[in-house]
Amino acid sequence: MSQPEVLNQAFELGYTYTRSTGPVIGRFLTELRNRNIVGIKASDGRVVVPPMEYDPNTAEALSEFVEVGQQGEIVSFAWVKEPREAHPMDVPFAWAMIKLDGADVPMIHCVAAVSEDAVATGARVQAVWADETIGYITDIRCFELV
Amino acid sequence: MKEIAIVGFQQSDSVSDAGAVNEVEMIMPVLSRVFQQVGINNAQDVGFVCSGSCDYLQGAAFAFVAGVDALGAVPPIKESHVEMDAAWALYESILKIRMGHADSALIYGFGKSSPGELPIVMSQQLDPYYLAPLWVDSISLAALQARLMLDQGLITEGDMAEVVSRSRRNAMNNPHAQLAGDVAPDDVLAQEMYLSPLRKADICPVSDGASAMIIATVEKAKEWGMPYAIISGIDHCIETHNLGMRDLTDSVSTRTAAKRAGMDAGKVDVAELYAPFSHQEIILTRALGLADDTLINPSGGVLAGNLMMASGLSRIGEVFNRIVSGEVQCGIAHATSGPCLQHNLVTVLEKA
Amino acid sequence: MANLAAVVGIGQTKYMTKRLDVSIAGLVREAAVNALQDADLTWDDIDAVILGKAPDMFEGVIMPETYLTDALGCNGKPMLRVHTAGSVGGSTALVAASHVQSGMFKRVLTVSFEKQSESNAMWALSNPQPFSTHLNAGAGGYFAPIIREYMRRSNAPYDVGIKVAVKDRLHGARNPLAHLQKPDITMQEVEESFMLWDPIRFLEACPSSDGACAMIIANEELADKASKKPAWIRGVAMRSEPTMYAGRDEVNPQAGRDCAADVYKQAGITNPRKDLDCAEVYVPFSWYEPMWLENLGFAPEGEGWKLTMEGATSLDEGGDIPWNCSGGVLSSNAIGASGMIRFAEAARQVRGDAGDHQVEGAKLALGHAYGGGAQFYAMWVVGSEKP
Amino acid sequence: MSEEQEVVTVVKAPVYLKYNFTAGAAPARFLAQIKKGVLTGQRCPKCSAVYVPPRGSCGGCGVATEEEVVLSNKATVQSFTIVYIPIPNNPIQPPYIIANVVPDGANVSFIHLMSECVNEDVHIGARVEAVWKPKEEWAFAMDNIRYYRPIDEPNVPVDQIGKLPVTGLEG
Repeated sequence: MSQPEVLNQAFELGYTYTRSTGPVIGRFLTELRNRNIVGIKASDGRVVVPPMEYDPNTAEALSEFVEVGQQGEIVSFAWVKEPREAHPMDVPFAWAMIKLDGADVPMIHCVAAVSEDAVATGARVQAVWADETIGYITDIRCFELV
Repeated sequence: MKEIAIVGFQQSDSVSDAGAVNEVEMIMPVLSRVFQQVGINNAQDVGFVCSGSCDYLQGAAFAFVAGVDALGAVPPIKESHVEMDAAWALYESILKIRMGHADSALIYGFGKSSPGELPIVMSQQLDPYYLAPLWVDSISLAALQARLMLDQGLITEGDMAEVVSRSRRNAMNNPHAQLAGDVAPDDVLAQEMYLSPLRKADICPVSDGASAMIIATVEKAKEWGMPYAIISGIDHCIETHNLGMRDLTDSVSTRTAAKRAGMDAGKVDVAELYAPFSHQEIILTRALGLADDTLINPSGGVLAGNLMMASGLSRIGEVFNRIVSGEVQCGIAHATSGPCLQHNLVTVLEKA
Repeated sequence: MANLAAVVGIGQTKYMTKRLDVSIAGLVREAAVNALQDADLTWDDIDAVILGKAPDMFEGVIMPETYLTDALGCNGKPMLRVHTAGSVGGSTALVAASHVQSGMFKRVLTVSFEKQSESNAMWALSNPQPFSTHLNAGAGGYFAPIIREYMRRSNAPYDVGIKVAVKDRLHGARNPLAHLQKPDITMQEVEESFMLWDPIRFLEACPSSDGACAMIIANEELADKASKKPAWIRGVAMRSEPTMYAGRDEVNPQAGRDCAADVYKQAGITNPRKDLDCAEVYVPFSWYEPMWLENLGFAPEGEGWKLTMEGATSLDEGGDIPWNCSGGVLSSNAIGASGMIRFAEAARQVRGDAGDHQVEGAKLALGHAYGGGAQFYAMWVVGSEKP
Repeated sequence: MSEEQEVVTVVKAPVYLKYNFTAGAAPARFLAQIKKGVLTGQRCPKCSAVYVPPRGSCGGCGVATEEEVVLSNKATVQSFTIVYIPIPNNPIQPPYIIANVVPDGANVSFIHLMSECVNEDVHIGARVEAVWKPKEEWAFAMDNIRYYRPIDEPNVPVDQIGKLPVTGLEG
């Protein structure tokens, strides 16, 4: 019996998917491109950002858009001291659940900060826009502390 | 409704890198042990086979197809496959037995997570428009969840460290464990933060391996003459994908599943919970209303080794092992899938 | 003994190359809502959802059931995701049926989908793993040699596949949901179409489609009260065999034969050609019609092509056993859904609800799906009457 | 309408994941041999069938294949197709033949390229032999065998395909 050598090789599994958005996500991304943030009213009246297409509680299709603020409050955060290659930032940053002004449900995005100590639950943050907005979630480059 | 008996369970060691083994080579040794345990030859001797695996762990489409090569599926067999976790393959198998189309089933799960960057791979199970493009990894999401609990005073870092310490110590009696040792809570707290508020010890390791189970009707189990445990209830439940709309400090779907599975919190000698993060064990313990005298994760749980796609099945197997050894009378096992405990399955087991 | 179960609602999307107007959730949702409407039910009437899709890589969404929970009204309910190979739509229908047949559920929704336009399904999978020992020449590169071996064994004339390609497109022209609409297709057009993998021509292969299919399956009590005529499930079977083993018959795989024998036995079928009124069979390459006619026992070995050439499988020619009246996979191929579409179209026939592609008075129909290297099979027989 | 006012309907979502792939034990043994210019299979301890390329088990029996068997460079065409579309990332230009070939001594076929042949003359049962790349190009790869080409030997009867010993027709 021959001895198996351990054969290792790096490879990349990848594809650039073409995603059609449908009207709800499309509206949100269109607004992002225009540097606005909109949410959607759920059946119980709560404003959800980014807008969901379907209500989690009633399963109804949602359609009532509500413009929300570009500032909000950190509901929770996680401090990434060693960003991964795929992460949107290459220096230490925080992931946060952010409740935007006028929204009732927090969204998840990244927050730029100099150190973990600078971030806190309840801290105010503001959206920072990408230099060029294209209609993608990364049009919000990150949030920064106010 | 037909009573279901578990008659055999085997698992591989949890290892950080299984090296030069492909799917079939990973599965075969575990299958041959479980066949031996029950005294059968191969998958021909059971009525149904169902497995759980995820292509993206090793980065190959239809990786599970190779799994069929481990079964001895000539002549052809009744066979199916799920993602989620092999615990759901068990669920599918129970449906098959209860409808009378099988009297027994082999269930197995396998995962070779080491080739990829697992937390990043799992980011691609999130909403493909809002979250996946940000590459929010699974550890970061769990960290957000932990912070909510800490901020609300629902847990302390000490509570989390207690979970880790108990896992490491329990795992010393688990020959398959990847991480074990006499670790005190203070030792854990002395570690630096990794992804604050999580320390590395709060996070399950990345593991390669497989596990397998054989179930049967009680009549068939008696015919085989093997010691068995009864699955007296099994149910599962999923919650909204929107993490902001869930109470992340609780697991409503776990509670719902447990209720529908007929769990009686006062009658649980042992509970094996699929909690990939220390704080999630506390969430689950509370959601299930487990009493103080319930033995929780005596195997060390998945903090001692997490075979993605098999760990949920292994939780059930661990409870089975303790029941047939006579150590306990009854127990529950929990399995999970999705970010921050989105999808949960609860199995209630009893001594035959 | 399994509990009785029946299809009480069916919903599909229109199949087309690109559904650019909806998200993935929107596509899946559309089929589900159509099924609810067909059954005159609401989300609250559904006890569990069974979702079928494979592989994740076609859309690049891992375990899409987690993201699709809200679109499918599943928050707080059991959601089970089935992931078999090309047979996944069929397997999923069977798993959904087992929820009811086991007595554990009263009424469930099952959905399967494909949004191939998000990727290029055929080549999204073509990036080979390192150390791959197999040449990748696409699905046709795998199946064409098997078809060639069938042609050798059966001495079938070269134009059987051409005939099937025309027949299924003419069927498809009767079905407004079918992707390809080719009411004027001719044998000559197919024969002159580009050769891809000899003997498979372009028009002898299936298209790439976006689409979703959904069904609602209920127990006897609820099916008896259903607003429309139910399709009673009379038999369910699945079989798998390895991709490769010494002596494997790839042309007439044993797993397919065994699966058919199993489902026929449950449905009391002894002569499928005579006992069944029609069949929806997974035929992604035209030559698979004669091959499956034999594999499924509609014709003796080596003679399946004769049924095709006689017009026995053609609705337009008044055949006695029409196959793929919906146009089949050759007219619409939303891969992850294709198996379920076969199962649903069989149910439409026995519900008498198949529109212009209805087989007059159909009482018993076969739904069939296969996948992998023609190694995974799922089948059901549905009837207009309770067993 | 200016571009600014158009509604977003489609986005590009790059999903690229990196893996460090490790070949399984059976493929690794096979590849180590093919790197040396030797085509090997593995024999099932239960049914004696020889698999090439070995994947780690006998699919029929579900047991590990251990015994390594050196196979012949000669093989038989079990079936084939003439391909008229290009293989992505493969320099070979259509039309080309891919054939299911069974090396003498093995019991299953694998797909490989055929060349140095008149496409129309290729047939089931035809005898072929492996044409290897120059030794200095040998890697841990199946395509060390560049292609198979026809040889002047009698056709193999269909019921004998997949059953020839390693010694071929003479055996």
